[in-house]
Amino acid sequence: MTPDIIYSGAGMVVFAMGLYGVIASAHILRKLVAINIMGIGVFMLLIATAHHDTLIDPVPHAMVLTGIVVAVAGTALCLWLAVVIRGLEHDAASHPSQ
Amino acid sequence: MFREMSPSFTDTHASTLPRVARVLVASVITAGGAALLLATLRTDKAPPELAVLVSEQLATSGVENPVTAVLLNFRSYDTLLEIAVLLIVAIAMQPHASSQPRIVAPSTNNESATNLVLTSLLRWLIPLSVLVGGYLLWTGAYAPGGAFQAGAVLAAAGVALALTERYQFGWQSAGAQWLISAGLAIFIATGIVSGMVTGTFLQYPVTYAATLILVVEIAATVSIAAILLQLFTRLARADVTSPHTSGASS
Amino acid sequence: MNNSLFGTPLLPLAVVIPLIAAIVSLLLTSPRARSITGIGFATLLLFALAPWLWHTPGADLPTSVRYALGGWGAPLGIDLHLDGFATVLLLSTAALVLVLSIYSAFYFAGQSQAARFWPLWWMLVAGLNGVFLAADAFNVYVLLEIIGLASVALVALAGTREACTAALRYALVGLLGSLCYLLGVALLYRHYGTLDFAQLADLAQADPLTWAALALVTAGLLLKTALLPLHFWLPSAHANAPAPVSAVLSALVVKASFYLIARYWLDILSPAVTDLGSMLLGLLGAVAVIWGCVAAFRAHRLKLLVAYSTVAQLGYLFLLFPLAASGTDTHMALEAVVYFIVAHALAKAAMFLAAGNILRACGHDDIARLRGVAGQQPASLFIFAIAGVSLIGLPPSGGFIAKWLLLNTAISSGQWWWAVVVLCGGLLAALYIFKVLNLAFVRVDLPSGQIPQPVSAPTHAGMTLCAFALAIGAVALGFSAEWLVTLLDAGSSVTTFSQGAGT
Amino acid sequence: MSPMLFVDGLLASGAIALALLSLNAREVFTSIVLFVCLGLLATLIWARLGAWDVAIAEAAIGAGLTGALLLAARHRLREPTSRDDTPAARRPHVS
Repeated sequence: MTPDIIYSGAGMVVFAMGLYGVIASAHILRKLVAINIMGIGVFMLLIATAHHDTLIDPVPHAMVLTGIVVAVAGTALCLWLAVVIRGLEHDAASHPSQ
Repeated sequence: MFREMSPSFTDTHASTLPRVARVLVASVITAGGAALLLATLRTDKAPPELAVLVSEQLATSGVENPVTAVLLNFRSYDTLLEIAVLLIVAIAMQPHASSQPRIVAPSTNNESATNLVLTSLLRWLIPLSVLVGGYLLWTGAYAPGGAFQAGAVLAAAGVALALTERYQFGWQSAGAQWLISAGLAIFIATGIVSGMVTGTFLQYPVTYAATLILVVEIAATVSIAAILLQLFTRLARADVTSPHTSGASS
Repeated sequence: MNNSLFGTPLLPLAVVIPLIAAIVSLLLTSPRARSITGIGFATLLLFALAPWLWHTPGADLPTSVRYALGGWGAPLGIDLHLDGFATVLLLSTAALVLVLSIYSAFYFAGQSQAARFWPLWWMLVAGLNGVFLAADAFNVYVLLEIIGLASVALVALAGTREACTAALRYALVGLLGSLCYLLGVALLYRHYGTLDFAQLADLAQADPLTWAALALVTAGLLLKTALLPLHFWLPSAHANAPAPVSAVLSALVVKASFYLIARYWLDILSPAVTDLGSMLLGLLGAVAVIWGCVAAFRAHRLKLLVAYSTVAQLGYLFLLFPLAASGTDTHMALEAVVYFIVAHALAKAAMFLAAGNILRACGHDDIARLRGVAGQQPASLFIFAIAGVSLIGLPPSGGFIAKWLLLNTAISSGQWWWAVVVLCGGLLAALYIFKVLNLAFVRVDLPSGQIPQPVSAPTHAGMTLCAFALAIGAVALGFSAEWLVTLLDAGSSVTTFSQGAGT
Repeated sequence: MSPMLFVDGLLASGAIALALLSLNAREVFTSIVLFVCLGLLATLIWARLGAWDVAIAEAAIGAGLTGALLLAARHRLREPTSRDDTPAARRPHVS
């Protein structure tokens, strides 16, 4: 057992749980939390991959940094759309003639 | 199975999937995950050849932090595109109206409630986060830190500012457009100009690499901070287009 | 490195020009200036790429070209890679983007969405070109996010509740697909220690971890390509987007992820590909062809019909894998599929534009209420019919040649059952196309007062002209088969990555 | 078993437990808060594995900003009042 194996395994378990969460849960925020949990799982695998006994590989670190930023961008866009849809639904409810 | 995948907004724990489907999904994912786990743990990791290559070339990259070297020199194309991803979301979330006051900087809104504790805390917090952001940006060349971390810290300062409800941000103003696109624009310009000198897009001459990377990082930090702040204020409705403040600003 | 090759120094322009165009159109404040620069940049892109792409894969030059961004070279840096397959797709993208930009200039004239349309549009083009040139597994992840998020934002531009809901679902599916892809890439990096396609192609072997990585990469990309069981998000997203966006989504965006699947299965991880896997993909494709046609026939809205037709047409592309797996006919199968991609791109874009024109002129696109619409919209129906000819695969159109090539490959590789699928798909496509035409050309004998004509917005002649140009292009492709195949042949061998690895 | 390995096991199982709790939380709010906790735990793990750059970014963006965005969106999804954020162009404009 090395840190690499522990964290790689944990990362894949977290990814799988997140995947189930995305499919099974209905609420948009739950789906997005689950997607972000999947992301943490992938990042954990990458960071564990980067951890060698003698040295640390910076390339996966750069990949994870990019991944974190991309994930927050995607999350923000989804949340924004959800808020817009909610506003449109509200409008439709308050102005049924339209 | 997940034919619909239509998200709902109601605050329920219940899943829309029938129980049978959930069990099916769970068992498929468990089986797949187990196979994946087994395959991964039984295969050895590749030797870190790339890491060795990075440390060999680090001296010619212009920075001493290997992660910064990868992000802003060896694989700078990825980082350039990543800033484009942020910009896309910023554009998508922009208010569409064009008849808005042209303000970039936070504008005071005296009508709103003021929270004394928060306000006095901010007097310390804002300069501190600007300091930390600047430090992270500068230290990124030698130690952990860099444009993304610095941008995030600066954005956090803006978020704190927005939370007081004393300030609003006009994201549709021309100045804001320059602010959010500066990072990508300067990154591309640096790539083209250095490419004209060296003959390859994004190839920095070794002697100027440190300076060029710093220029790109400063521009990226500003844009990243502005974009992240915009994402938050648009979602939290702390910008000038929001209904409860538009009365005060017009 | 082949950097000294003719034309190669300009390779990054395919991505850089659209990115600059995005920034410029974001900073411009006048709507007119925005559309004029939009068309200008599209022209620039075509003229920057066309002349040298035309020649690069010539007989006297190597089959593929690499460009080391930043001067580092793979695996430390990121490379761009150009071969015949990529050339064909880049050229068709540039041509289509020019026509669609002109169309969009008319479509969004005087609308406030234009301020966000143009920057997002150019970001999308940058992502597409980037994917066609990509030679790095992680770089592809970032590009897929650019394409995905820009597409979502463009769909949401329509502003209706349906469009935003479709966009949200599209976004969730896109993020899910990207994460699956990223996990696959992480496994590949863990196993082989490189992200470069050429090196991966050299190192790849058939072992459990590579299979796992291939499965994850494929699953992620299939979600984005909308192959049958994973297609659930496509019809609503493509049908509710603004017309030029629908056109680009169906014509190019789904093809970008298909292109990557083809790359991974035929080049990069080909040692790990099993016959069973190829058969499975082909089978799903065949089911998609039939099911998509049935769903299109049953659709109530015109744009939804066109969107379901995309699900069906994407199915044909996946016949590539079983046909190529037979070994000897790999190249022939690829030729047929690339031809199919271009023919479908032109025809489907034309069809979406025609449907968009009808939607705009009539204020709705309810098929049942389009009775006799040909009387009011003869041009749009004519365009719809021409594009339909290519989709069905009637001679003399690009679609005909594409299906002819597919049939030939299926027969010569001894897998005649795929030929049956192709023929059935054509027949079924004829059903839904003629259903629309039949209804539209019906003479309406009602008094004119009873025909509902809520004309919501006039369609500019330029919009009709753009759609017409694309439809003509789809037919003309049937006469220029030689040219396209030469272009593809010259640069493409399906194993270009492994060949290029030594350089 | 070395003490470091014990810490690793604790951190990894903590991450799995937090992910499980977050996905199964009764309230959406709890789910988001637990997700932020998971992000902070991930920060510790990145630091433990020597990824200091990533740790800083995870704390600031992955946990902090994402959490703030999710909470802000939750607030707005509960009380939709805004007409102003609809991207529809035809909507008569008020300011």
